[in-house]
Amino acid sequence: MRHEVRFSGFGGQGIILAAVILGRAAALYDGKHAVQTQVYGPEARGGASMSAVIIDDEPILYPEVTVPDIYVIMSQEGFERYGAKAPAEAVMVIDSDMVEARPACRFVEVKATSEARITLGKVIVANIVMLGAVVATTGVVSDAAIEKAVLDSVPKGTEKLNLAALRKGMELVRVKKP
Amino acid sequence: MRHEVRFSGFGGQGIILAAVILGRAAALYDGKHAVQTQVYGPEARGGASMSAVIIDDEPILYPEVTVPDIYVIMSQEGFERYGAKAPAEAVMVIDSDMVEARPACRFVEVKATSEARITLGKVIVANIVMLGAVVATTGVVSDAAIEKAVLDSVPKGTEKLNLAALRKGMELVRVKKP
Amino acid sequence: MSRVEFMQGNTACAEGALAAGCGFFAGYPITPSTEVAEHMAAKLPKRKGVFVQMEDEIASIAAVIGASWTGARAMTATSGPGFSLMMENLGYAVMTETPCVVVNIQRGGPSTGQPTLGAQGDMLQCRFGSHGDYSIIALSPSSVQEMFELTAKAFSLSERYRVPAFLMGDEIIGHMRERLTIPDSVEVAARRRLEPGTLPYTAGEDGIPGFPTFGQGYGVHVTGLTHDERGYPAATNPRLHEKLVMRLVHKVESARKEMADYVVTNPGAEQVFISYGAPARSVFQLLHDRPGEEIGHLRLRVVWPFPEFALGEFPDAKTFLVPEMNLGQVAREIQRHTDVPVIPVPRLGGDLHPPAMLAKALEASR
Amino acid sequence: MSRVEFMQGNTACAEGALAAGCGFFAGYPITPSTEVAEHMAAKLPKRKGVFVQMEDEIASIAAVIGASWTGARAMTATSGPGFSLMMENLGYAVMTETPCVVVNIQRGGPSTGQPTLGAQGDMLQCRFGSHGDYSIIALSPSSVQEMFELTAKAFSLSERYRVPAFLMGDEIIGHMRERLTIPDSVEVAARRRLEPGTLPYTAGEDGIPGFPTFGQGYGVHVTGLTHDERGYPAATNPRLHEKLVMRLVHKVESARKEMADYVVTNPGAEQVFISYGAPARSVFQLLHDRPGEEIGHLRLRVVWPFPEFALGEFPDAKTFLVPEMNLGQVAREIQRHTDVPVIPVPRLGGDLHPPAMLAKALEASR
Amino acid sequence: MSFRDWYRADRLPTIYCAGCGNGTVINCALHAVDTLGWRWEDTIFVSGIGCSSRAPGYIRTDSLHTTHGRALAFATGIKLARPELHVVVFTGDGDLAAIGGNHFIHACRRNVDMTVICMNNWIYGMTGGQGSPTTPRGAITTTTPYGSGEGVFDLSALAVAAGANHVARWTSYHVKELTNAIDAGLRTPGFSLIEVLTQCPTAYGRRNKLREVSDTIEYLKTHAILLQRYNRLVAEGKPVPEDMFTVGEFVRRNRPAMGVPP
Amino acid sequence: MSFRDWYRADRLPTIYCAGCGNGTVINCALHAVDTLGWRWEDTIFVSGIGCSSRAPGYIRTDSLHTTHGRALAFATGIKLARPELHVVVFTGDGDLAAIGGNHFIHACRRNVDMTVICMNNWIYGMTGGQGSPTTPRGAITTTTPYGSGEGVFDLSALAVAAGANHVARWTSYHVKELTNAIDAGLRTPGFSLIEVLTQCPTAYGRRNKLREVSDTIEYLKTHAILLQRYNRLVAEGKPVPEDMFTVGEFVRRNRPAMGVPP
Amino acid sequence: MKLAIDSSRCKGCNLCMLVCPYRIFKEGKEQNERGIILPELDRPERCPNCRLQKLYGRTLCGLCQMICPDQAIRWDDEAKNERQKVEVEF
Amino acid sequence: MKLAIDSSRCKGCNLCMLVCPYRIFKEGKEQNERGIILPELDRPERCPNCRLQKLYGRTLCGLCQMICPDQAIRWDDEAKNERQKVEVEF
Ligand SMILES: Cc1ncc(C[n+]2csc(CCOP(=O)(O)OP(=O)(O)O)c2C)c(N)n1
Ligand SMILES: Cc1ncc(C[n+]2csc(CCOP(=O)(O)OP(=O)(O)O)c2C)c(N)n1
Ligand code: SF4
Ligand code: SF4
Ligand code: SF4
Ligand code: SF4
Ligand code: SF4
Ligand code: SF4
Ligand SMILES: [Mg+2]
Ligand SMILES: [Mg+2]
Repeated sequence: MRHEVRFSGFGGQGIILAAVILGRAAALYDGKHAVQTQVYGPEARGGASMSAVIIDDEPILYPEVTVPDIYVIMSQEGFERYGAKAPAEAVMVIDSDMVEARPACRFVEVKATSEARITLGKVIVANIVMLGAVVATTGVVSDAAIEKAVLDSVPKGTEKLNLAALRKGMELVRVKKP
Repeated sequence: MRHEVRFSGFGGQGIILAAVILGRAAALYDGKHAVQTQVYGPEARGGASMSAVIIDDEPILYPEVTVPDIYVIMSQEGFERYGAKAPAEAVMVIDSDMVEARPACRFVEVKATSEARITLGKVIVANIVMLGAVVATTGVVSDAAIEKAVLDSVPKGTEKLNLAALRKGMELVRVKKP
Repeated sequence: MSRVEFMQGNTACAEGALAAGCGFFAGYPITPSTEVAEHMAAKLPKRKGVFVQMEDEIASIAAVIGASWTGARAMTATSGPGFSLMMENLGYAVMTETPCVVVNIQRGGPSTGQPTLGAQGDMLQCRFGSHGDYSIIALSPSSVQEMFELTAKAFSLSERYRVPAFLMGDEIIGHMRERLTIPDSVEVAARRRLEPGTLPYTAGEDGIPGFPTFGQGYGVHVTGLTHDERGYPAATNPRLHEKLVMRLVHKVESARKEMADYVVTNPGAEQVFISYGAPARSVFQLLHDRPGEEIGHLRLRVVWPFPEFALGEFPDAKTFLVPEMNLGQVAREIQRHTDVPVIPVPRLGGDLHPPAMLAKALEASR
Repeated sequence: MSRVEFMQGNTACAEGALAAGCGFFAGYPITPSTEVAEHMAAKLPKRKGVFVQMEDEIASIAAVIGASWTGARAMTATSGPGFSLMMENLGYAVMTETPCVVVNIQRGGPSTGQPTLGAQGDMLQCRFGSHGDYSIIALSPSSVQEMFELTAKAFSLSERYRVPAFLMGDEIIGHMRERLTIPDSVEVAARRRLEPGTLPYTAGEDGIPGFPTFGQGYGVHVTGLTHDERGYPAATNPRLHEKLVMRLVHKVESARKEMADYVVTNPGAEQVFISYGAPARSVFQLLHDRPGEEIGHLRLRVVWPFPEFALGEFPDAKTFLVPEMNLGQVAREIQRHTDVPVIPVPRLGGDLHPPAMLAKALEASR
Repeated sequence: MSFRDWYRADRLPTIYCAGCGNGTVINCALHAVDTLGWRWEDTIFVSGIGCSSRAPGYIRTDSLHTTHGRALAFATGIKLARPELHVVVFTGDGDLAAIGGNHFIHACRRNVDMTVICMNNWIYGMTGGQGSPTTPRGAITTTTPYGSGEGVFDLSALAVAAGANHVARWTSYHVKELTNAIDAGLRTPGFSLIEVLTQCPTAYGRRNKLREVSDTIEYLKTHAILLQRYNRLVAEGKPVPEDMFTVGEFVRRNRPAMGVPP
Repeated sequence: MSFRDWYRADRLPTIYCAGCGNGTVINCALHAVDTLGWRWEDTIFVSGIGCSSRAPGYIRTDSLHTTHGRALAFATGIKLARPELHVVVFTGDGDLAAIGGNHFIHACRRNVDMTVICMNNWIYGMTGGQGSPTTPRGAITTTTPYGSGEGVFDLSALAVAAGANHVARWTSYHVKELTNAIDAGLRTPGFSLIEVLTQCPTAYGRRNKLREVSDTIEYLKTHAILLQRYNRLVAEGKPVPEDMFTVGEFVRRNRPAMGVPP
Repeated sequence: MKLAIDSSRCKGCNLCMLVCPYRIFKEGKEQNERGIILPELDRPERCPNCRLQKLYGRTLCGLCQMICPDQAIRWDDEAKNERQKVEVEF
Repeated sequence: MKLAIDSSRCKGCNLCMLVCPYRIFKEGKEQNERGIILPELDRPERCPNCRLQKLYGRTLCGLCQMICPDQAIRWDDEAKNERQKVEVEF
């Protein structure tokens, strides 16, 4: 089963790191195949940032994202550029602190930024909160895999914080699921 | 009738100028076709210098010299590199001040360098003396043409000297011809 | 009244440029092209033109492009190593649609190779030597007279199509002296000015936008980045890039017929030589020496864009023989366009194909 | 034990070089290749290797060549504009038979074009971009794993044949992350040393002379001028030049079979895709999505020297479809070698051919 | 007219990162050009490639955004072909002094009549933060992960040695002095270099303990020492702190120049 | 061993014109290398393209005759890859300072441990006499038929400004001083430039009233002024004739260098 | 004249804050739709340029405008009848 | 030791003439087969290097050899019994 996950937000939110971690989790710890790509370019500096991960049980042949089925949106502009046209079958995880709009598809709201700032004390882990949320929502990779991937992707000394953020994200979603 | 004239000597003797003047005479004043070529390259500096002129009544198609029928040789090294293999049917005009060897073909000896130095007072016109000699020997261009070509090729103020040199060369040969 | 001279090919090239109204020359000396620059250095200042010797070939072509944007007809001249250095900025000229003429008096390569001997080894380089896809114009003279004429024509084509035009000469023609007739005046197409109110990179049907000369209030932005019709960078829009590159290629390729300039001899022949530049002289000689035989000759004066339809001028052709002073560079292109066997007759080393060599190739191909 | 990573193509390329024993990297940053240099900057110093950022790309390839003469396995990495600047010194590497690996992570051209998007527009440039006639080796990876493997292989081929080897990647593969398995060790051919008593440019049957490493008492003179077997300049001897250039070309072209590296799928097919680099991924997808149909696929991992005999692997071929992220550059080469219709499927703009686009081309060609 | 009228409003905001000094430098340059009364129709901005080199694209005059490092060679062509046009070049430390170093010293030598404004941010900004010829020893960049170990160019000193008629250095903090220096450059016939030390928070600051924009501004403010004062200290044998850099006018002279309008 | 043993006897005589100063400079360089006791097996000569750049081809060591202007970049690769090798570069004014100017200033900046000997004959000799960046104002060359109108590089001053550890200038007349200066360069860790003003009777002298070899030698002899003497004159406010050039050691310092053997 | 920050241009770098001698710019609090926190203006009518630009016919001080790297600071003409409360601080 | 000019290398530039403090080199008269006029030696035994090189074990003066751009000047060992007439000038 091929999943296409699209992450978007603005520069500095760690959109790309989140995507890499997800890809890593799938490819190294879940025995799946994964391709991670991202948008480069000077435009990426100020404005919207985007990265995508394709995860599949079979080898990934065509590596470009066609129709994502999972969206992770962390800014209003990111929503407008990369999320607004999400098809009805998709699922979107939204940082509701940052995004006003809501899509036509199924979506989950996560107050990732404020949770990161207030509960965890570091706004920069909002992306990991989102990652936890998306894994909990979709199960696109296993919990064990994402934990391992987070652990070996974050700077030394920040493992605990990031793990807490990941779990916080999972929890926020699971709480919602009745 | 295609004539191929090969000039050779060492750098500084004006070998190339002589060839250009001959070509000019043919192309501009005798209504013939002419192609002048020369050897380039760092080697040309110290050692032998070579230039060739092809003169024909018809347009010159293939512009490279194949078997010259006229040789103008002004140094021993020039003789060795470019004149030694002259075919029997050729004619060679030799500066006998500079060249020890003699070819198997018909040849005319001209003391061009000493004539230039002693009679004309300027060793640098030895090449023009040779030019006079070759025209007188072969008639490859007309006397009028070569005179005009000399006149418009030499530095201003030296016309007389060069004309004298040209005539001297002609004279030296004509004297020899019985 | 026209003037008659006995002149070197390189000097004739410079004279052709001057006759075509070239007012700016920037260059860097290199054997065997240097005489072009030297003649321009002597002549341009007397005509209120500008000659400047730059610090290298990269700077030379850059200065030429800069000057061209002020409206000047601008040129540089070089040979292999310098030509290689120009590749990046030539791509810039293509992308920005800057008229300019680049003379390459080819010498033996690769690398420093044979600085003083002739070759035609840069024919594919001038076509493909810069990164990315593009098209250019290249002309190859076979005589001193053509050094003059085709240089002037290069200006005409470059100005009209807003694409670099290459005079792909060689040391043999560049260094030989022959009679040259210099006409009183030479007609050269002028670049079309940008209509006020039109966006600077909006092109008409022919794909060629009008030219917004600097200093005339157009306020145009010129960039080597992929740009929209305003000239503004738009380097992440795939379809815009596609459209731009397609237009740049198309404006040249679609004018192949208009630009074509070739000479056909014996169209009924079964064996046909295809030549350009110096080797044409060997073919001339061969045909002259064998008056009885019907041997065809297609001589290209414009090599790029390649006039593939010219092959059709020889409906009975059974073989195309392609003498080149390289390992068969244009022969490769010919092979793409015909089922008739194409036989490269390569000659390396700096001297022309002796006619006997062509005769041998002719026999062998029968 | 081999290591498994989730890695970017560019980083995998650097890892491939390190695995192949690359001890010297000189480069100049340029998008989208910069990560190759950055990874080397981080890794080489820890292995007693040398990383140096030069003042430009001309200097980068020059330093690489210099280092190679001391015996080092040396590499640089760049993209279009920088690649264009390297053309002169690449010719020097060819002429002096200097092993070196040049990575080109292709981006949209011409000129500055699309710095952050992928292309394959430099495939003919790497073959013909320097002046004069010559041959080189070029490899094109289609996955992150191949970025690693083919970089290592590029070293192997370059060392063995003493000719520059190009890793012609593209932004898509260069920037994507995939799983990469790094083996414990990689086998790389070593350059053969010059036998004492042999002249430095005397070549055996394979046309490849032994290598006289600097600093070992060979007292060799290395020049880009045409040279004799002693290595001494001999730039005015036509036949010597001819012989030298023919050897340089021949040693590569005659080893086409030895070097060939391609993957054949469905040899019995009538419709055959030929691909290299990123577009292979689109072809994979198409074939996967249409399991019932017999569609052929020839995937080239070594593009130059072109393995024309590989076309023969598809004896029933009725059309060759060639999807490239350029206007049909390798398609031109294919056209030279076959009477089967060759249909370029060009894609410009930076994104891959969607499989549907290939399907359409397939239908259209039926 | 104000300097703001020289901008292409339809292209703002720029692609520059928040707090990038380039915008400030453009303001100062346009202010100088504007108050001098130059007409935009007669003024050409030229640049190479880099963040700094994007500047001409935001200015409404004719402008040529060329290839990396080559701006001065293109500009030379423009200026020699039409000396009546004013030519101003925007460039960066990488563009001017790494790949473009040769055109730099030769334009100085020829003393071509143009004004070159170099945003020296000690880094390659556009490509994401590699070392440049002005990267300080020890600084961390993506290509000097263990600290830069190469020598550092003094761009102004190079320009003086190479023959430029006018050379000055200021910073993006010193907006008034910078504007005046550019004004002097525009007025001086011949080649003028105005080197501007500029903050690049994204590619340089972030990795070198100057994370906030204000950190670099503070650095520029506190480490600049006026040339005259520096010379006085040296003459008096007094110590000058190692990490200070001189600002001010290094040379203003009248050597023969090329491309000066008749 | 004598310096004569460093030549490839089988390649002599050189292609140089009679009276060309290049041969003298090579003598001095080989003498310095020889007396220092360097082994030819460990010494690499590198050059670009030009008459001067043909020098390595006459020397029996390993040698790399590269592309025009790029010698220093090639040499940098050699030296960084194997610092234990000695690297000496022969170059010309055109090779080093025209097309090669960027590699020149960057090799100085990096202070790569090598010795560069530049035969500055004020002209492009190899290509037949075009102007170079050191061609004096007013001089006639084939590309300046009405007299050169461009500024002139002071190569030594540029090297100092760019960061070289050792810079000296002499002439082909001053064979002893030149040999000593080269010796100092060879000994100094880091980059060393020895600029040698040299006669080119063929391409320069002939057109500039220095027809005889002895004319240029006479010129070099009478117009050289020792740096120390020049400085004294200037300090004393005494006039220095306009057309004199300084010779001597311009700098010898100990900045951090690259490629120094461990 | 009225000092204004163009919210479509400002990137929130706070350089204006660093240079204004009157401390007219204060750190903002609200993120706008582009994720940017604009500085806030503290009694901008204190700015000499607001008060005296018209009078002198040229820009006074102007430091904030000159340093603003995003051309986001401008002075607008005020509606004719708008009152100005000027409090000069020493 | 005996001073000698290698006629296969000398290009006749006369630089040796310019530098020899003993004026041992004189302008030549005869052109050789390559068109070159070699300088002539005037009592070369006066050269200190001829006399004393062996004694000091190193090159003395040597100016001519060092400046000779064509490596044409050398000192040959003399045949054992060859007599030397030394005339030192002051
Ligand atoms: C020939 C070439 N090489 C490399 C590049 C990639 N490149 C673009 S900008 C840049 C560096 C710019 O540095 P600088 O001039 O300091 O500008 P900044 O971005 O710091 O303002 C580089 C290396 C290029 N565009 N062209
Ligand atoms: C890229 C390139 N451009 C130009 C040339 C031609 N060229 C060869 S030598 C030379 C000038 C050499 O001048 P210089 O370094 O002063 O050496 P000299 O001959 O005076 O000793 C030039 C322009 C070349 N070989 N390569
Ligand atoms: S990367 Fe640096 S120089 Fe470039 S826009 Fe950002 S802050 Fe400015
Ligand atoms: S041209 Fe000049 S530099 Fe070259 S060999 Fe002759 S004299 Fe020497
Ligand atoms: S300086 Fe400009 S961009 Fe920065 S915060 Fe102030 S108004 Fe906004
Ligand atoms: S003009 Fe000066 S006083 Fe007024 S707001 Fe700006 S910085 Fe403050
Ligand atoms: S210096 Fe040497 S080459 Fe010149 S004349 Fe004397 S011996 Fe001959
Ligand atoms: S060594 Fe000295 S004294 Fe002896 S011949 Fe030579 S220059 Fe004269
Ligand atoms: Mg910078
Ligand atoms: Mg020189």
